[in-house]
Amino acid sequence: MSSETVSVEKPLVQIRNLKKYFNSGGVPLKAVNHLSLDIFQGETVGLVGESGCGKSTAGKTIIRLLEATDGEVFFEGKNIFTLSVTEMKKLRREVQIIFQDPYASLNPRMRIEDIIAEPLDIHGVVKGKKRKERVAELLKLVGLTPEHANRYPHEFSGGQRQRIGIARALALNPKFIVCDEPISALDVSIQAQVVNLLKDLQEKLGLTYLFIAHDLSMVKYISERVLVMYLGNMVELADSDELYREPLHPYTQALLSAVPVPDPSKQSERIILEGDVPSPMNPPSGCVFRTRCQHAMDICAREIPQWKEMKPKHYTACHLYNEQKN
Amino acid sequence: MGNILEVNDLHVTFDTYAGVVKAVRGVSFHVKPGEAVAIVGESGCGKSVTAKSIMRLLPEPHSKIKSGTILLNNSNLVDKREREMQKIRGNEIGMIFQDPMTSLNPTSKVGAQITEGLLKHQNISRKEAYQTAVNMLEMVGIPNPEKRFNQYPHEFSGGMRQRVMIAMALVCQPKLLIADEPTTALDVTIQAQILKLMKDLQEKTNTSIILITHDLGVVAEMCDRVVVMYAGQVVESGTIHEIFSNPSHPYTEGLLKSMPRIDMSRDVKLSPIPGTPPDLLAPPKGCAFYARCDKAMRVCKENPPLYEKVGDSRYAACWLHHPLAKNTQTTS
Amino acid sequence: GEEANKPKEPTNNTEKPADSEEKPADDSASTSPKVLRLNNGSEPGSLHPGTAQGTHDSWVLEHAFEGLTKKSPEGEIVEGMAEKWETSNDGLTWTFYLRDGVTWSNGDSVTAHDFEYAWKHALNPETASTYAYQLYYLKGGQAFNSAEEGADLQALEDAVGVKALDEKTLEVTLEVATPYFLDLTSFYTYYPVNKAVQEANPDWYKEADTYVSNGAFKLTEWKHKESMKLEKNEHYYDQAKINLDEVHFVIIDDENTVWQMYRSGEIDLVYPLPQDVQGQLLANNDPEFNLGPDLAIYYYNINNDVKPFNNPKVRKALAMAIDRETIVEHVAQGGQTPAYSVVPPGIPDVSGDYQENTGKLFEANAEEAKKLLAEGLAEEGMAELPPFTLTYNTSEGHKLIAEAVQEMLRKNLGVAITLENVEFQVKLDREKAGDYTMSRAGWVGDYVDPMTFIDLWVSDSPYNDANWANAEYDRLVNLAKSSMDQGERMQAMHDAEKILMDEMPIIPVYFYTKPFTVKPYVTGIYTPINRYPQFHYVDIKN
Amino acid sequence: MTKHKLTQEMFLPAQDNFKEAEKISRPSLTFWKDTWNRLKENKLAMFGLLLIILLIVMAIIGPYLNGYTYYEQDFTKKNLRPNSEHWFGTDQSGRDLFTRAWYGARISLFIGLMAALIDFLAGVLYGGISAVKGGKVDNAMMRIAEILYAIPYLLMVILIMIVLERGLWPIIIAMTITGWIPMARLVRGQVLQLKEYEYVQAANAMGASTSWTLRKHLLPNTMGPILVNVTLTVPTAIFAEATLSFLGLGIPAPEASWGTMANDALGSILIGNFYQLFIPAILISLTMFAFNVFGDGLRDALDPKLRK
Amino acid sequence: MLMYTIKRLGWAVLTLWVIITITFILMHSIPGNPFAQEGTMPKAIYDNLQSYYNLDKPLIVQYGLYLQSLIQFDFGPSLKSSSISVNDYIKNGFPVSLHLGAQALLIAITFGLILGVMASLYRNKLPDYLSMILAIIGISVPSFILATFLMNFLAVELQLFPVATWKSWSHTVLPSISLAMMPLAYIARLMRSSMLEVMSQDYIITAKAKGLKRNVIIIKHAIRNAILPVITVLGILTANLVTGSFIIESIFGIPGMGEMFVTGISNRDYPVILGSTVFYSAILIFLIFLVDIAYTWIDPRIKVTGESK
Ligand SMILES: Nc1ncnc2c1ncn2[C@@H]1O[C@H](COP(=O)(O)OP(=O)(O)OP(=O)(O)O)[C@@H](O)[C@H]1O
Ligand SMILES: Nc1ncnc2c1ncn2[C@@H]1O[C@H](COP(=O)(O)OP(=O)(O)OP(=O)(O)O)[C@@H](O)[C@H]1O
Ligand SMILES: [Mg+2]
Ligand SMILES: [Mg+2]
Repeated sequence: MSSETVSVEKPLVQIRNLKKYFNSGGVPLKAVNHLSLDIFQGETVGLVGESGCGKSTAGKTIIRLLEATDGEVFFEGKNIFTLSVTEMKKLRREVQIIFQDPYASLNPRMRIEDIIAEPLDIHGVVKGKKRKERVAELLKLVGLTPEHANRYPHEFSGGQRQRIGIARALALNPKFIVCDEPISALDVSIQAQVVNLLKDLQEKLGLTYLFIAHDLSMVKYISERVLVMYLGNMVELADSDELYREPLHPYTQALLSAVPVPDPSKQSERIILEGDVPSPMNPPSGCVFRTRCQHAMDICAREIPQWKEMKPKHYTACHLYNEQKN
Repeated sequence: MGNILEVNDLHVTFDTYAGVVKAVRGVSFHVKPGEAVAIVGESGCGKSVTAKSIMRLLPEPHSKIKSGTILLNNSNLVDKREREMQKIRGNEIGMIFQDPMTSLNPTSKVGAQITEGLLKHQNISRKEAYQTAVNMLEMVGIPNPEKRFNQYPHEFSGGMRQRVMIAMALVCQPKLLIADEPTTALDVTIQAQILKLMKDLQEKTNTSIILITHDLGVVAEMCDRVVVMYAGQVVESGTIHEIFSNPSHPYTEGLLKSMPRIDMSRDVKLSPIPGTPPDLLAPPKGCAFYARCDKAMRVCKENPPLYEKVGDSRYAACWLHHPLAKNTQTTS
Repeated sequence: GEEANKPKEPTNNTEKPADSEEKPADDSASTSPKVLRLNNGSEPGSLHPGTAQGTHDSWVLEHAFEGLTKKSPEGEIVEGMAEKWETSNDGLTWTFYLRDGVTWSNGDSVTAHDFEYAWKHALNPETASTYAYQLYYLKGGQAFNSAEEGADLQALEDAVGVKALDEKTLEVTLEVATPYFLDLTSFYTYYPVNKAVQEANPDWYKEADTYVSNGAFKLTEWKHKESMKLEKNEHYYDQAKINLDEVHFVIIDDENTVWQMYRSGEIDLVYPLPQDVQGQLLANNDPEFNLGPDLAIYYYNINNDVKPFNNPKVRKALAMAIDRETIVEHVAQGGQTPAYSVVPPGIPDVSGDYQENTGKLFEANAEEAKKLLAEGLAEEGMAELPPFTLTYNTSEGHKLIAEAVQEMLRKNLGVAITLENVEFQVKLDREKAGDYTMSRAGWVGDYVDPMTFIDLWVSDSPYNDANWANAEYDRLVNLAKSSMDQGERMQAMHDAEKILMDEMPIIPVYFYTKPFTVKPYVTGIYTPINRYPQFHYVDIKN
Repeated sequence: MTKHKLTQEMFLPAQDNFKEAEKISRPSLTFWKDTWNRLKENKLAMFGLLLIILLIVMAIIGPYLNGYTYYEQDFTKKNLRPNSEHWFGTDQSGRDLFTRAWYGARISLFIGLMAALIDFLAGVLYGGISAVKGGKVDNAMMRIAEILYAIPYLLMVILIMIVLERGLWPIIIAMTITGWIPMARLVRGQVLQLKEYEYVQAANAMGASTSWTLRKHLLPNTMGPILVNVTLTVPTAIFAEATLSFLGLGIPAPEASWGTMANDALGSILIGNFYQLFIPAILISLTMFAFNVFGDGLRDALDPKLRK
Repeated sequence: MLMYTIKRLGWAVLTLWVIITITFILMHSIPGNPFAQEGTMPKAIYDNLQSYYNLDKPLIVQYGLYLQSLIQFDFGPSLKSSSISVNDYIKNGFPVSLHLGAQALLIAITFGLILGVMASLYRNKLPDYLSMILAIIGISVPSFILATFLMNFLAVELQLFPVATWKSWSHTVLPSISLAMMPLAYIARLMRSSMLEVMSQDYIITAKAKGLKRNVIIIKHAIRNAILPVITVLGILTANLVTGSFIIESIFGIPGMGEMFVTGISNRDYPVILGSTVFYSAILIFLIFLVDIAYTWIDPRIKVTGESK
């Protein structure tokens, strides 16, 4: 990757050729087939893509919640896959994740207060009264009331649970947060609150996010850069304005056209993707998207398209553009 | 009346050690045959609880329907016995649950979970059920359905599980489909696919849909009418056009305002509704939105506004529609 | 309860699923076989006369085999396989003449060679027979059995004092004159073995199919650890006196269960009985209850090496502080005889009963005991008896007795003793090692002569766990052993016993009895003193 | 709804509404206090607790209540049924069963509780660590447990008896030496299941150590089976003590324990003296009842989803 | 899976070897010897016995000899009974113990599950209390007392069943019940506890939403999720039950192999001790392996087969 273009900033997270395969019943399921990405300090990178294309897996693998099949991830220059247990524990303070599933990631036997304070307890940060105060503060941050602290997860609605997860991730003031669809279960008003909050924190503390979401308008709004994945592979990466203005990859184009517009009178026309999503256990040869691509060509079946910088800081992997350039 | 479903003044409470949570406090709305009604609202305002009440699936015994009626084709579900409800569930009313991770049985194969409803309600063979289920999986966009049929939920991604839930609810082709945030976990292309599927189903079998969602885009695309809830109550209802173009409750207004648009710049801040919703353990006496409303009036604090007709097909619960309010609003 | 007394009418138990065909015959069905049903406490280890050990083996063997002599219902030694015998004057050579026409259950005739073969087989060190020492009376018997590895076994075997002079005549040469040798020849180690059968199939005795015996019954079924079936041996010379057609043994070791089976009519005879039941039956004078004599003593070993128990007065004080009547009446509850000496009743003296002639050699007397203890302690330079431990091998009965003894010592002497129960194996180990102070023991006589008890405490006896030594005692025992004069022998043993009880290296408690119950329709049971109840001549009546 | 008395003035903009953060103060309780509160509401569980306390109190004072000792024999008064003098009757040696029963309670309750506690600690630690660590560690730990469990128990007990002085501790060691293994396997099985839950992953993401994850997430969520097993350990231990006494490891006679009392009385059924067996059996059942209802209550109280 | 099985087999052999070795050392280090009796037997007799059974050889040689014969599946002779070898003990006894154990297990599982499920469904109602009382009795009344009672009342007083021995099916009823009560109660309690957990899960609501009948939900969805703890305990429980219970077999006079474990040790019958240990260990190891397999089968999320984490 062209690191010379961004020589000013040092990347906080460097992902190199990350792979994660699941072994279930012989054939490996290539959830993340290839991922290389630099995430810079203070930046938000959006990660979008088909559901099941490996976004959550990528997010979890990057912070070593799942053991990678191959590849490396550097955090502040340290390869986190080789860290010892104690070093890892230190790292966990800096790196957090907001889980996609708000309920399953909350222990049903713990009170909200204990859930949110858990990272504080684990790292022994604050105790006693301070702890309570911090929890109250966090609850307010995510739009819940301190009164909620004594309840149990099952007493909350889906969105409320999601906010608890967010509060927990923020508790330690981490440097880097993988946000796995943190706002999809929230109503728009709370979404706005949370997004504003994330942005504020970013400004104040220089937080860095990997923001996984389906809501493209939100992704655009919050991210500097957006990475599009399809079937475990990267298909396009660009500054978000750029990406939305001029999507290069046919999949990105289809994705953008499918965004529903919250205005009953203005319904857009869509690129409806034909065919089925291929199975990650048996991905198509060549370009993985070719089976559903309007522009598919012969070469797409034969060769895996190269990941190339088409425009400044705008990368994609598509034969369409190779052809054009040649 | 011709309403397939009519909910009148529904009250639902939860007994907790902390006290009684009044999750739903007098909800009324109706659904006509073939109609798609959206329920939107603050998270935690009681949408899911309302939906579960209709299915009579509230966690017994510590929650109960305090009062109100739920009429499905004019027969009151609140009075039905468990055995009668079993015939209705899955068959006449299908439901998609909000949390796909915990709503699927982790130890049962996905295929089996889809077919068992079929086998129960329809008089078909195992083989046919299998075929239908595989078709259904394909329809909700799950690749390789024959193989996936025999996998367990944990081997699916979040979105795929959601699709399994959808397939499960749709497979019996219910008269009324309650979809509790069915597409939140899905990417837009699949979402479009699912919405299309639901629409097709609606057209083909005249199914009615109650769609609970936060995505106003989806509402705009799918639904005919919108019910807006806040703190366990309905604050406004009307057709989508009316609501989107001219919300008549400050909460709805705030909701629309806090949405990002795809064409919005990143530097502009979103404008959420300030404050937090009330705790339903002790809901406020007056208007529940009072503490967050930028148009609040003194009357709002102590007096609950009435849910009244404010337009052709529109109802709202807000003191602003009171004749006396017109004066002050213009003056201020 | 009274249920125990009410004889169950077995035939009207229509509900009872099993064994209905095995019910004792009544008048109308006099043709049905006569069956005796009883229990053998555990699986016989070996039903081979040479390797059998213990009562569970012997009960079956005694009915399936017959030695040169046998015990009559009156308890006398009578002719068995031998119709007559002669003794040399020095008592060392015995000649036995077999009956005519005695045969094995397979039809072979029983010969003197079978006896010679059997005895030598048991003595052969390679057979590793546990009871071979019963044959040590034979000349050269011990030498053969103790042969070191590499010794000339054939030569040693040939030197053993048993020889078949011909088919019918067996000549036996003894090491020393043994007055009670005749009694021994009725013991199972002296039974014959069918030489031909054994040589053809050394495993003949392991299963019923190949089993060959010469007694009143033959083994026809053996389900290991489950049951055994004996049938009348039609080749038995005296079969006219045998009324039973079959004997069914079940193999169950839980006494309570066996009693319950008896109550519900599944078996006809119970021995041994549970302790609680014994007491009740005895107290109620139950007609089905029988008290047979036994040849055994219950006693406590005292470690004579431990101070102050090296002092006879201290030991005697303990013995005198124990109230044996209470123990027998309230704890053991089996009609036992309180023991004030060591040789049990039932052994004939020159005239009368040996034990009766002995009489009480000491008294239970708490006052006297206290005095003796004080004296003894003073002699040892001690102020009071330090607390010590009484060890017994685990068993409900031993425990109750030990508890009673503990209380008596506490009340009568004011001594505190601790009870400690251990596994049987551990107890033996500790006794051998001298690692005990007071321990429970028992001894069953091997033959009907006081010597089987008296010689336990000679100073070099391996059974002398008390580690007591007394030269005069040793002399008297030697005298009794070598003398052929019955009067002299008996007197020497009486004298020795008196010394033993004066010195009190062991504390006798009681003489055992053989309490058993048998259904009223079973007649003809007899109980020789050192045998289980014998059912050779049993008849089943309605 | 108050439709009346609406004045124009009421429709003036409210000034203070944003500050109107309604304070519904609820006492903030710690988890255990919360659990205790829930437990308190469960009458049956509290009854169980009361019973446990009562049993313990009786174990302390019971042996002194009617002036007899546990060892004094009186053969003139043997096998008496319960009466005004001997409240629980007498045994076959004429000893007062009331005194013996409560004397036995000391030993039995102590042994039962200790065994339960040790099994609980060892089993939970071993099983929990084995499951959480997984892979090679799990395999090795489980094989070791298998070996320990398969070696004849009696051999180990005999060895313990030889190596150690007599007393209560060897009994407890003998009882727990392999007793914790089923518990460990149970915990392991549960934890294997639970550790795949996302909230455990979440804890990992926060950098939780193994012991933290075990303590905070895995064990609370497997408390149900653990409590069942723990309550089961109590009577098992009480009777195991009686069995051990066959090997000479139990408490020495004439001291009493419920297990040995039941053992001793077994034969008395044959002569119709059921009460001698009933007394220890009822006391053990009562103890079990108390522990079970209390355990159930505790289990329920630990599960916030269940109400009332 | 195949790999895993092979790996576990290797472990099993290793485990067995360690068990044999430790047992061998233990049994020779406790006091007592197989031929001890009240009063010592003459030394010659003792020596003859020792050399007959090779006990006079150095321990390490005895150990080697034992392993050698074990490889040929020969467990050696019994020192206490010359009529049957240890192989015979197992061959005769195991089918009986297996029969009894399996029957007891069947009773325990069937009724345990039913009781546990009922108790959880009717939590704090009559069925719950009834099952709890039954469970408490099952747990606090050990098998030997229960057996004595059943025998006294059902067999002797009411004459409904035979008292003892092992002949017909009716002979198996009382011992099976006596043996089943404890595991039954245990399973019921465990099942109740985990059913309570499961019944409040979301997927149960999902199943209800499909209109399934309650029984179907319980059978298809709840039990499988709740049964894990029961499966866990079944491993050890089954191993113990099918290899026989000394107490029950001796009370009812059943010719099973349960007796081996106890009398082998109290007689210091070394080959019997080792034989019963090897046999029991093999069964235990096998059943624990099955349980581990069952885990992944019951809850596919569980990974025991591979390296996890
Ligand atoms: N089991 C319960 N016990 C106590 N309170 C509950 C329970 N379930 C729900 N509630 C409360 O009821 C209220 C309504 O919840 P509901 O799930 O209906 O919200 P919702 O509108 O579906 O929200 P979301 O959009 O976030 O899913 C919430 O405030 C919640 O805290
Ligand atoms: N534990 C697992 N075992 C086997 N396969 C898995 C596992 N977890 C995920 N997968 C598979 O990996 C692929 C990617 O899953 P992942 O959860 O990363 O998708 P995603 O992009 O986050 O989708 P969504 O937006 O729906 O959450 C899917 O095909 C899924 O079935
Ligand atoms: Mg995901
Ligand atoms: Mg909801």
